Amino acid sequence: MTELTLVQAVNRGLQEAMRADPDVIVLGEDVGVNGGVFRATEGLLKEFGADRVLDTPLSETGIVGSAIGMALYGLKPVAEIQFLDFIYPAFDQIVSELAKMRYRSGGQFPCHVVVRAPYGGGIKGGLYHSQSTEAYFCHTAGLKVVVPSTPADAKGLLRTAIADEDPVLFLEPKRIYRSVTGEVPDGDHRVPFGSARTVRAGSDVSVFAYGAMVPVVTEAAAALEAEGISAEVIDLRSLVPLDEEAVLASVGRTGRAVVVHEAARCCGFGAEVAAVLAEKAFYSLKAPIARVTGYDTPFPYALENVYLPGPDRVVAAVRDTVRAG
Amino acid sequence: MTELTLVQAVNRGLQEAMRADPDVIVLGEDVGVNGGVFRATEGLLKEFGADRVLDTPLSETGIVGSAIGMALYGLKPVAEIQFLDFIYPAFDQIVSELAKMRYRSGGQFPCHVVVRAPYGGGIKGGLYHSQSTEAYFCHTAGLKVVVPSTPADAKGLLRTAIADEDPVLFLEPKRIYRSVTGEVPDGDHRVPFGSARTVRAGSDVSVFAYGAMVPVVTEAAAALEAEGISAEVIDLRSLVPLDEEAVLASVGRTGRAVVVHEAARCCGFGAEVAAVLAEKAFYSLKAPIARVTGYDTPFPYALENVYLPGPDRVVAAVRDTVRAG
Amino acid sequence: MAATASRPSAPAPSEDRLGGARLVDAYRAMVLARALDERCLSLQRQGRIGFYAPHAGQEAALVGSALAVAAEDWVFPAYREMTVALVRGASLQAVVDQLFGDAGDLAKGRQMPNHFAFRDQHFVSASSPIGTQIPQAVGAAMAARYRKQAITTITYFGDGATSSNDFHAGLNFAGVFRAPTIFFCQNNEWAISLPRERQTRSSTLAMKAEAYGFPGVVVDGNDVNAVYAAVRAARARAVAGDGPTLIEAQVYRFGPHSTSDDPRRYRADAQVEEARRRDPVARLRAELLAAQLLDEAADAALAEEARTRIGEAIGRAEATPALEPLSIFDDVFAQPTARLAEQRTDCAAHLAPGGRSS
Amino acid sequence: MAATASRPSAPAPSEDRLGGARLVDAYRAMVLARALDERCLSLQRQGRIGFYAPHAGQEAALVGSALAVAAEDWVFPAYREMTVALVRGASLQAVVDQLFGDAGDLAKGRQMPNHFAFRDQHFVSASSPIGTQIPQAVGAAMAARYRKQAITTITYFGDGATSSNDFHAGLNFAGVFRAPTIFFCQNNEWAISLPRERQTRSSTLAMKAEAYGFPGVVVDGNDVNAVYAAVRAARARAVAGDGPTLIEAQVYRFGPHSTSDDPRRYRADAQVEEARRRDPVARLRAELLAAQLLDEAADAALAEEARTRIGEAIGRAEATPALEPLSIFDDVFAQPTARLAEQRTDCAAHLAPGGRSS
Ligand SMILES: Cc1ncc(C[n+]2csc(CCOP(=O)(O)OP(=O)(O)O)c2C)c(N)n1
Ligand SMILES: Cc1ncc(C[n+]2csc(CCOP(=O)(O)OP(=O)(O)O)c2C)c(N)n1
Ligand SMILES: [Mg+2]
Ligand SMILES: [Mg+2]
Repeated sequence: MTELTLVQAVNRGLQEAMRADPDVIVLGEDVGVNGGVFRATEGLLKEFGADRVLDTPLSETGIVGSAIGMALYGLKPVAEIQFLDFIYPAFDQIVSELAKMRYRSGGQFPCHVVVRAPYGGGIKGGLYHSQSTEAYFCHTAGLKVVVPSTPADAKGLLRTAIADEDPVLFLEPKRIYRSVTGEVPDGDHRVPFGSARTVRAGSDVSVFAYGAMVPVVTEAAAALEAEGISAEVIDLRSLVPLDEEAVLASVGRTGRAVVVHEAARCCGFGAEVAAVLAEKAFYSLKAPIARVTGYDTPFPYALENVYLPGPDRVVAAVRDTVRAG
Repeated sequence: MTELTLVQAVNRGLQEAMRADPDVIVLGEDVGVNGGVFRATEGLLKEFGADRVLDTPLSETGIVGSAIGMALYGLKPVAEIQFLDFIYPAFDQIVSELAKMRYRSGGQFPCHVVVRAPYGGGIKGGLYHSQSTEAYFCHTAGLKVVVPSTPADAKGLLRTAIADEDPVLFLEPKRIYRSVTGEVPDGDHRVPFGSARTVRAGSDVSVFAYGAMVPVVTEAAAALEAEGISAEVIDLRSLVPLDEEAVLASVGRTGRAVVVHEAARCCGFGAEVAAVLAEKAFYSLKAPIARVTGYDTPFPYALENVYLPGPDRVVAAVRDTVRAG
Repeated sequence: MAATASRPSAPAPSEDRLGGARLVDAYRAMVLARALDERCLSLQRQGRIGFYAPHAGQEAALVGSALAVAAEDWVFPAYREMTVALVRGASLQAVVDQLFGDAGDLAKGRQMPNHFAFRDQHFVSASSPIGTQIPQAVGAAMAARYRKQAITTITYFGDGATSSNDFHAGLNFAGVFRAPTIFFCQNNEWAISLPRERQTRSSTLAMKAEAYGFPGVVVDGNDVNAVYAAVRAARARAVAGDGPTLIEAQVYRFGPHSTSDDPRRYRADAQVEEARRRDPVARLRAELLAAQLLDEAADAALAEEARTRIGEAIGRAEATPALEPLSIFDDVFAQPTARLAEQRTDCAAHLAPGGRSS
Repeated sequence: MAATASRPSAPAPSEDRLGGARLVDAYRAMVLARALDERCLSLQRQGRIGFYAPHAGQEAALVGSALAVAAEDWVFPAYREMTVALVRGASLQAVVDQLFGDAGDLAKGRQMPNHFAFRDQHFVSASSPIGTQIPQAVGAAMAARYRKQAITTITYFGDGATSSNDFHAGLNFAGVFRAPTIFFCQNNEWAISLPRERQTRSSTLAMKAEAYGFPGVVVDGNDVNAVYAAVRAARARAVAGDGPTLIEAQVYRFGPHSTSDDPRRYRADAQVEEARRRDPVARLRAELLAAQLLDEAADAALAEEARTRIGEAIGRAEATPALEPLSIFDDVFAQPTARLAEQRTDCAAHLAPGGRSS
């Protein structure tokens, strides 16, 4: 066990994966000499050299497009997109190519690329350094999407992602890159995809979250406990594949559900969770399903704290849900 | 009134808008000399000339990027994307620029572009000529998204889109471009955004659909009537803004809901409808909310009929829903 | 063409011209390509296949380039390169099964006709979005170099694709990383209805390479040996570590863009007639006859052989069973997720006689 | 700089050199730019503004280009062009309010510092994604021509942006449609940590224009008059209907990429020192002193004037109230949808003292 910040855990995960397998290659903007604008790739160039840590030109199309070619040839590229907000120039390569390569070739051309991207608000980044558009990727068949909220999961999910046979979008909650610290198992620690994590057990309501919303929800749950409401907090951490079993089991016990994310509400991942529950947990439900999310506006700068769900909004939604039925 | 096919109604809408306003400009691949690969822009070059009907190079980035510039300058560009499947090279321009221009400038730079795109399956188009990825755009704050299912709505929504002050994604169900014919009001016929259309009234269950799924659902409703199930069919037609009032009112009456779309299920627009209902119509609901959708696989070629929701799948889901409670 | 039997013999590393038997091999491949093309157009008209994108007029570019690269090299094609796959040893049967989307299709009927994938031939799965294969070819080339394998990748695309994002990204990466990649642009003068001169204002497409710091060459795409030599030279440069080359093969698309297209809407017949006077198949035929590498009888036999093989393959394809409906759930991921397994079960219930709920 | 008062006088149409009072005007703008830049860096260090991207080293390129275009022309900037907005008459107060994101910000605090939008100055809202403004500038130019208005658009971007999709699309469209656009590339040698020579292998960035069929020119970006002349010439070409021009202004970024960046990680101080010897502000100062258009006293007065104006603007910004929280719901659409109205109400309840549910 080593105590690490979340971004250090990402760095450690990359380093260990590169040590374990010479096919693992890192590429992206400013990942080499500069060690990444958030320092997630710090030290990698020095240890592994310029053949394995590639500072690329300013083109996400080129980063993901060339990573796909590397993966087809048999390497295991890990591409960094500097901010999730800048992934759109690569959207065609991700949606049309990466996600569909195995399928369209009838399994002849698996294409395993890990795309890492810091995402989310809370760093005063405004419209273009704050987005949480994970739903675009969750809606894209053929991609896996995971989001750690702790250092241990950051390393464990990243090692799993790099070892996986399918394309993975690995989203890093940059707001808690350094504010969250935790014990990380040494060695080949892996967290399986498709398994949610119970952050705290509770009996009155299930609150689902991921990434930087997990600490927010946890704080809310503590406040709620003080007023006698027992909230179960589930960190989904793997959006695709989703741990439906855990989601349904939790609501089966509590009968109430609140879903929390930073992303805009309309067609966000919270809609998917609510829809799954409205179909499969209908008879357990005692109250309407609430969504606490970013609003359906672009992400603002000066007033980001108005936009972002905070513990207060979670508390209010949980209270309403518990009072409702 | 004139009897037109859906694609003719689009053509008519473009022609009338261009006649009415010299600021309306059409641009895209093969829209001029060739009249569009589906003939939606047939005759426009001849009537309005090469200054207003622009055959562009093969770059969706360029098409939408230059259309944004035109709109900022005060024109009303209508950009055609040949297939929705090919919109991704323009995704950055749409998501980062078009959707956010008004917002980020504090209202100083409104940016009104209509992006037209044929979408959907059923024409043996395989992975890249069949997609329904409307959810990506519905999740993007700042965009309006509409989908006609009749010739009258095609013209009426298109005229509204071109007259609107905001960016609009106008999706055309190409599968029924020619198979659906109907009376279209002459002159300046407009269908307001944010208003759903009741295709048929019913009392047992509300079935929500849009685009090429509307005829599928209507066929299913007829079959269900024969077995004594009264299905209300609602054509959402405007996804953003959504006519929540109509959706809630219908389920308020029927107590049951089935949502149908071609797109993949996970985070599709059906999830949003289900989530709205699970929050706001909870106490009316008598049965689980069903989603009848494309599967969470890429769109296949040879077996597209297995993938696409047909009347049989709608009938089965409605039956289950009605029997459930 | 059986998997290996009729594959033209591999070029000697130093060879920079096709002659003798190898030139006849090239011609045979071109005759097959032309015959298959014609046959496919009529199969589509008869409703026996759903779509087709013809390559008539581009045979010398296709065959010349395909013969110039090695079996270890990787191909990143667009959608007019079935002939490249055949030259590399893909079976004619597999090609035809793809067009039919039947159970013999190696890609399980997932894609429209013309979008081939042949793992054994390093012929990467084609897709419809224009240009996306270009940076992928660069990445594969970088990967090969990383593995110290002295191969190249070759990527095919059209004049229209030079406007794509991926062209720009791919060529720029190739220049910066000196990737051993051959960019093979078939400039057939049209991108559906847009003529080359309205696609871009550069004087040639080849000169665009200069913007990325490496050479671009224009070659007469109707001359199989000119194409062959240009690709050989580019390959030699690439494996020597001298980086990428852009080749613009000037050809002409004789037929429609695809079976969904009516070229009379945008181009004059006279232009087509004029281009047909430079028909690459007729040209090579004349050369071979003049060089006495072929006579009329041998030529007729080649044509007959092509027709027969094609007819047999189509016959077999039409006798091949349809794909298993539930196969649409395979290959989304290496292992199906719980959700896909559930959807598969649900789908199976619908497909069962009588459907799910009855 | 007040909205119009200190705006340098408009150039005579034929003028292709700044001299006399106009050159002093240019210098004044550059002095203001440098002083503002230094002040912003310290504001950020003190936590009074959240972020800043400096432009020191690029003042001659900014001012020279801004003076060379007309008030009717449209500007499509990146994020280092506050000085262009000021030269065009945007008020210093509005610029500073944007940096503070206060209620005086014309863009309502929606964006990070440096992402300006000034409708009255035809200064289009900047954004962070690199390159996206480029095809937009082309479209606006096409629109102006359609309206028969003899204006141009000018778009600013960096060396890194030449790798973007939008650069390729924008320049290609401009070439094909002969758009009256000036592509003004400030090659400051670095894209964060990537040096120019690893961004692309072309010998210059200007030469990339040839791939799109129009001229590209390299200009010494430390020489305000060289920049001015190049932009004047490009503008003349554009309004004459001769199409676009790419200008590569060679400059150097003296400071960090932004306040989030530590350039010592990737470049040697010696390189910066060497570049500083070509400081455009010092250079123009020396020229003006030599030409006796300026003396030490006047120079000191200019510097003092800049400091005073900046100090006053910051003082006012710090006294300006914060934005109204519910303003985040404005400007998503021209009219709020029912859903946004509902979310606004919900948000208002949360913001009310005590919060919604208590
Ligand atoms: C991104 C994208 N946009 C549009 C299309 C529709 N489309 C298919 S082929 C084609 C023209 C391609 O021209 P070119 O690259 O010259 O290749 P050719 O067909 O001539 O071989 C177009 C516009 C597409 N497939 N992909
Ligand atoms: C599409 C995109 N990718 C990545 C980034 C992150 N980023 C911000 S500035 C920058 C470098 C830009 O370099 P250049 O174009 O030379 O402009 P300069 O900053 O030197 O003025 C990068 C990579 C971005 N803003 N947009
Ligand atoms: Mg072509
Ligand atoms: Mg730069």
